[in-house]
Amino acid sequence: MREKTTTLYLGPQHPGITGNMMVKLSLKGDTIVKAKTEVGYLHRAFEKLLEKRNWLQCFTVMCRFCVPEPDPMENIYARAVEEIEGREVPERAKYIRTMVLELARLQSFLLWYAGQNGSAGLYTVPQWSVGDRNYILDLFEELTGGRIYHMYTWPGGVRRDLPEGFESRVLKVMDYIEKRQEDYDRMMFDNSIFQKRAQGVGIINKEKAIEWGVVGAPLRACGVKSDIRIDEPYEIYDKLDFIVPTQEGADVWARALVRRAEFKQSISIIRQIIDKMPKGEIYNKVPNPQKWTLPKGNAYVRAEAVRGEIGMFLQSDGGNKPRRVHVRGAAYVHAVSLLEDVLVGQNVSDVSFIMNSLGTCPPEIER
Amino acid sequence: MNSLVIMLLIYFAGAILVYAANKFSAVLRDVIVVLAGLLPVALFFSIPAFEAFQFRIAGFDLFWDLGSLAYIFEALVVVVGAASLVYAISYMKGKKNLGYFYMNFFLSLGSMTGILMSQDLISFFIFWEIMTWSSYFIVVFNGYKTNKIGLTYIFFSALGAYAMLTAIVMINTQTGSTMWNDFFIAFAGMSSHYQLLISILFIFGFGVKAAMMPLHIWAADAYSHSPMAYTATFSGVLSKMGVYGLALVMIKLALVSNHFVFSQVIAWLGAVTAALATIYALIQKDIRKLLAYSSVAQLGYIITGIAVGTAMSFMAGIYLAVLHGLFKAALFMVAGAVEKQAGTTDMHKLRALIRKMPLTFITAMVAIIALAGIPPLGGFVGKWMLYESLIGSNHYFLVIVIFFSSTAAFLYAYRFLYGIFLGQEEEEFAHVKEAPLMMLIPMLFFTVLLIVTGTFPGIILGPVANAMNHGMGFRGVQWEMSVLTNVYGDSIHLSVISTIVVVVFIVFALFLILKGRKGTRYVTTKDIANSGEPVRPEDNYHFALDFYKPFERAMAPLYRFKMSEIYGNISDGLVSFFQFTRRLYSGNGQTYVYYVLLFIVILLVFSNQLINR
Amino acid sequence: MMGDIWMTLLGVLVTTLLAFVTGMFYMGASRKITARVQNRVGPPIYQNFLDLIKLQAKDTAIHHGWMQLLGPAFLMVSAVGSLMFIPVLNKGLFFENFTADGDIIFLLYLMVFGSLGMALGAGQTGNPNSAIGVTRGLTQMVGFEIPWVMAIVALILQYHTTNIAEILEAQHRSGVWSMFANPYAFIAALLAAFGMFRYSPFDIVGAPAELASGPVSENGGKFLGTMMSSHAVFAFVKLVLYVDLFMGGADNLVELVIKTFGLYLIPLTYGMVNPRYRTEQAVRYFYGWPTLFGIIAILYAVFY
Amino acid sequence: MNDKNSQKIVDVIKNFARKHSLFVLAYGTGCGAIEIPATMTSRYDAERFGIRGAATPRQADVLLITGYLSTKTLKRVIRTYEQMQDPKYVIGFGSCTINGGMYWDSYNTIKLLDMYLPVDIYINGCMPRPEAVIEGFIGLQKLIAAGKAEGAKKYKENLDWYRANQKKVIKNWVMPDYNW
Amino acid sequence: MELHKEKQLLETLQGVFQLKSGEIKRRHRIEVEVEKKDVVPLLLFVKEKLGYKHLSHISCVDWIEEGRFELIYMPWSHQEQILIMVKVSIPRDAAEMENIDMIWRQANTYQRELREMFGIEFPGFVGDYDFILEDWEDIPPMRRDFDTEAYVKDHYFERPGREDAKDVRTEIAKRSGEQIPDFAKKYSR
Repeated sequence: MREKTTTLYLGPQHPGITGNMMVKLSLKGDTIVKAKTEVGYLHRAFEKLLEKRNWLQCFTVMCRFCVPEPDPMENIYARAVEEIEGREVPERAKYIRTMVLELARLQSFLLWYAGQNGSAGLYTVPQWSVGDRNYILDLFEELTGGRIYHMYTWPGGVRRDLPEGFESRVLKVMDYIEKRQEDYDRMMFDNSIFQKRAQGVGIINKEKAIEWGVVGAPLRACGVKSDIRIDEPYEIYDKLDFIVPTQEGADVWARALVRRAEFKQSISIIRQIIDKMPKGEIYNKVPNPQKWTLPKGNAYVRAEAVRGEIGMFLQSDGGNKPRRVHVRGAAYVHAVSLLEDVLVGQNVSDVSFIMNSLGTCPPEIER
Repeated sequence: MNSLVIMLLIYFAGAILVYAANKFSAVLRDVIVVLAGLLPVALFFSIPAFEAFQFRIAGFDLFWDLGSLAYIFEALVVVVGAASLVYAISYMKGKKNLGYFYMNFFLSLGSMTGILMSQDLISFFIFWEIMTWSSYFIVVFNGYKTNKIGLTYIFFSALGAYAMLTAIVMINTQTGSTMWNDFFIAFAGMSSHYQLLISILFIFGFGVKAAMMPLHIWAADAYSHSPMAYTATFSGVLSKMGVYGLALVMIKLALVSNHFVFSQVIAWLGAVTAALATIYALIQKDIRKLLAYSSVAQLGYIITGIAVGTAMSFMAGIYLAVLHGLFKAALFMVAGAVEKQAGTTDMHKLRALIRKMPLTFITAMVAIIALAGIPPLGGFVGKWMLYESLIGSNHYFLVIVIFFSSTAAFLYAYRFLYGIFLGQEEEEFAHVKEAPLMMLIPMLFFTVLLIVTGTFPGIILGPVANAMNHGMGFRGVQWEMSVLTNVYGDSIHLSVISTIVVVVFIVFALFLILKGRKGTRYVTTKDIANSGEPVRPEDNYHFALDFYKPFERAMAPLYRFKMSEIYGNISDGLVSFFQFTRRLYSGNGQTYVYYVLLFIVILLVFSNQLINR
Repeated sequence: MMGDIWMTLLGVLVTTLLAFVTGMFYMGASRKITARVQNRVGPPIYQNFLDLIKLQAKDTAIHHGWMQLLGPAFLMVSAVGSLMFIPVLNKGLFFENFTADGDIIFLLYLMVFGSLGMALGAGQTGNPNSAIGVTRGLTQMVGFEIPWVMAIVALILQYHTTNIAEILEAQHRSGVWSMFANPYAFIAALLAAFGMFRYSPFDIVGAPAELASGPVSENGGKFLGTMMSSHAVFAFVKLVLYVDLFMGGADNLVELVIKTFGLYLIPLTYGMVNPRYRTEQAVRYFYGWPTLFGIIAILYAVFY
Repeated sequence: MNDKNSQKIVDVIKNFARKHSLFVLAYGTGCGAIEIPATMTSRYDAERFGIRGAATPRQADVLLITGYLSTKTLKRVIRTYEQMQDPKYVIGFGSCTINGGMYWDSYNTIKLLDMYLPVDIYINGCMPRPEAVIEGFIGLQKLIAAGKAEGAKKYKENLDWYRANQKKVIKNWVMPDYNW
Repeated sequence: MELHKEKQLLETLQGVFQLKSGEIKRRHRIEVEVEKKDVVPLLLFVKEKLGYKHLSHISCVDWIEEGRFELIYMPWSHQEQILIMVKVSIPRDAAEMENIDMIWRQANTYQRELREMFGIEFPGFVGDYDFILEDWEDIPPMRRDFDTEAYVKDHYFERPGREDAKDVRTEIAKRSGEQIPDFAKKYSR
């Protein structure tokens, strides 16, 4: 009869968990002495399925890798294929792709507002932000036909041109969201209780962040200026003018501030894109999908999603199907080993809060 | 023959007989234990009035008579004593040296009776010493591990006794008499220095037994390490001897009315005792320790009630003292039953005995409800009177402190019930059975008693009021069977409250039981909503470690006292009272001496200027 | 004599029904108002009744032992019991019930009765979420009870009575509501009420994202339903108590509804715009300003 | 009074309440979970139909299977479903619950949800829009009002069949018995 | 485009290690192939000496025809902004690779996945065996010789397709008595 710590399962069926995963907490009081994450509840064996699909069929699967933010996945697949094949992308397509990526970032930020506040018990912000997110999804729907899964960015360009007057509608939504940002500021960032909850919680300092390979906002929140869009510019990011916000706090609050600043940057980026959007073709025609083969070779392509760096390793063996597709999700490190480390010593009340601030997203971990 | 003497004789004869009988037969011993335990009860309640008994021995006049206040405590002694003895038969079964144990048990019961009936200081002191030593022998009954605890206990008791002896000698030199009454009368005429010194010495002596704030160090360990059958009496009754003495000193010497600040200090000490002991109680992991700290806290209320000294607060104090005797005896019996049946009293290990020991649970629940002061049980009556009297006598900040500790008491009350009886069921305790009948009877007896006294507190309040009107110097103290009235003239009818509570409870309980009876099913605690995960055998779903961690974090400054006390040096102790108390656990006798001296100095400093107002 | 008993019974039933219906509508209204703040239409105002019927109409109910089975009954005792001792309207305008015994300190304790019983029920489920929720709830209680008691002590000192009906009378006699006569007590009590109503930021007991609804996580069907109705009654009890103590009671039901609902909106709207505290932060909050106001209230009552 | 008629009236009231008060278990089993926030929040506001979230299975009425179920999740879903209390409903959400959808050849996801759990209503699409979700709920409400949503009863009656199917997929079956 | 940073790095690596091959793929990317024994020294070298602190990815390709697994380690430098793809081939039977858990903490997760999905053992590596799959009894599923379709046929049910080839939209409309608007008709088959 030895003294046992209490086991508390957070997830898979739990209102506080992000997606479908599980964190097994060992508690002493309500302090966590050990945390163990378990993933795999969402394993669909995409990478296996892709070995059986041809290059165009693969494209439809890509968006399903990560549900909250599918477009970067499509984008990196398209770019990986282009890199192996050496296919050129028209300039206008690049602009549209960048715009789609940034719109996806915006909607993902809004979803993150919802998660971060929902886990802290401020239920008004989720209601607002998920509601506002619908405006961006409307734009997607108009552009691509789908709200969540777009299947829009394909190798060689994009699937459709912008509808008429789309730019003005995008700008309108941008104006609206920028206006709403003030509301979120009042509700969330100026709220002393939110600050009290977020400050000093879930600290990942600079040394630890680099050691564990943290990416995205958590890395920037501890003062490392790292952003794939700047470090390794893709699409037209090198032609755009934006900054990479950083903070020094390294806690949940710093991450929130970083994301807030990035949110503003995204709006400005979209405005710049619409300003500079050239005319022209939107795709280079791909061959008959059944006969479409790629030369033997590999590519590793990365992009910056809201949760951080995502990457795709694509290996072609010269046939009409990929030999191997391997996706590196942004949360791959955050949600498994890092989370186990960060949660130790924290309070039960902060688990969901920290998970949201790290941007854990199980579907891209287990694929 | 005088019935008082008979009672005394029964106890002392029981002590000898049981020791002798133990040599021959266990059955005979048990029979004697039960007889000698129950006879005084019959005797006590069958005799309407006790005559005084006076004799002269070795040049001292000894005068025995049961005062009206002592009557209440004597009732507690015989009832709780008898119940504990009956309980002990089952509880102590299979232990060694039982004759020795029972002998000391009877000796302490007899000595308590003696204390209560002593009207002279000599026999009072002698009985006091017998009580101290007999209880000490039981404290160290459980083997050498308890030696240090016993040492602390006997050290404090001895200091208290010497203080008392000094006071008695001083009284004798001043008045030339050894009678309490002569002392009470002569006290008013003494010089204020003597008044002060004698009061302090007496309060010191009684405060040790009543586990008053700075003198409570021994209590938690001693209560928790003596056999539970005795602790029921030890914490329930023996500590009340200190309360009895304090009541005599505070009220009879008119300390309250004459030395306002002095009584304030004691009242605040009581309140601080209550608050600190409560917050220490709720971080304990051993149920005996929890109950021990809880006893200290409850004694804090009682001391406050007595020290404030208005009619109502005094009544509340004595009422709480009696009730504490009842429910704490019941709770220690529960702890004993759990220890006996489950083999441990560690709340980190115990779990979910409710289905195994339902009757024990009911006892525990009723006693805990009484302890927490939740209507309709008796604790509420005492708490209510205490609050009303404190507010009525303008002790509004005292009432906040008391209320804080009483609210925090819910925490350890719940901890106690949860820690033993609730939570996740475990294979380890599958074999546990309900406590044996002989243990259940006293427990259920207290359960019934607590329920009755909750609705009809007059059973206790009557004698208390009687004592206050006759002998304690209060005038016109009113009481009613089940109506409480405060100083503002507002009253509450306890019978109405009890009726409403019971009726509403029964209505909804029936509703819950009967509605959809077919679809209502019991499932084991292994079938919990575990976030969708199947319950795995290797995991532990019982929440026990650091139960009140959030509370500890919120109250970190208060707990920090304790932490700094461990590492603090002696100079810190001089600065802070609380920091200093921690040193006492060091087991270093010298520290204790410093400490006791310091306490006296502080009391002197506090009271000297004020007493001469 | 017989008539008296029937009258009493009628009073009990009518009062309970009034409290229940009002409480349910308040809860419905709170959902509706929350929805409006959140840019939604929200459920109909009678939605809670449907929820309740649905819960009571559940075919199966699973429990882990009789303590859990009876847990909601304890809650009901606390809710309905306290209701009996609180004057709903001013003297003589409504059933008296047992307001003659409506002692405020007694009520303080009776109101705890249910939580403790419920906590025992939650404890028996063996669900760690429940146990952690209970510890949080009790810890928070130690927080908010202090300013609340301070406010009450201030009132008692001011009006020299502990009877709620008497306090109500005294307010009428002086013609000043005690929220104006002793504003500090009112503020302290109001801040304590945030904790008592358990809206955000003090909804730490059942915090869904943290504890999956905490103590009630094993309760469904009739247990949850009974709890829900007891919450409705209890919300009414607390509101009426506040109105009686601080706002001079009410002369008719309309006034009562206006006052209580106005009061109800304060914690509700505060909760809508605030995330929840951690447990220790909540306790520290109560020991900050609310307690300071409580001390001022007592001193004010003494020296006034 | 005619007992049968009164029973009928009670049933109508019961079904009316059940229909308008659906507590959906917060369990995002698959990618469809992303549209649940949208359905619940301000634009689509499912709460106006009495649909709201429930934190634990004991409190919930509706188990929303939001998309594909991996075998690992299926075990938890079955556990969760069995902990829910009658009457309970299952909504299969998305094409992948109907026939496997785009995961038809995945070794880790089940293809036909109704072989493992009694599905009351399916919502198709990949993924279904919030409007479709709400329509699915309304369809469920219609079924409940008509007294036809008896998945739980079906499950109880054919428990052996369901168990056999479930055990075919879930190798390590250690779970408490289901008896209500 | 200037690629001198990449060139310089490649030269450095060639100077220190025996590379089987090394090429600059494009800006920010160089690819080197080394022997198995050189992998850990190389990774340690680039991390400690050259500042490649961030391990972006570890991937594996199953070249079943050649009987080898190809592991690709991809460290990235925040300063240099170059990602090195370090390729190494290991035999497919009794696949075993050195553990680099202690070089990069996050390699832990990757190695758990590789062990589970490809059956590559990492001696000295501590980590739970079950990562994504639960109670998996077949061969590691990401190996090329694992036939997912056969597995599915074996383990899961299949809903038979419809034979009639009727249009779903019109059928539903017919069932619920709903009118299909004209503009929608052209999308129906």
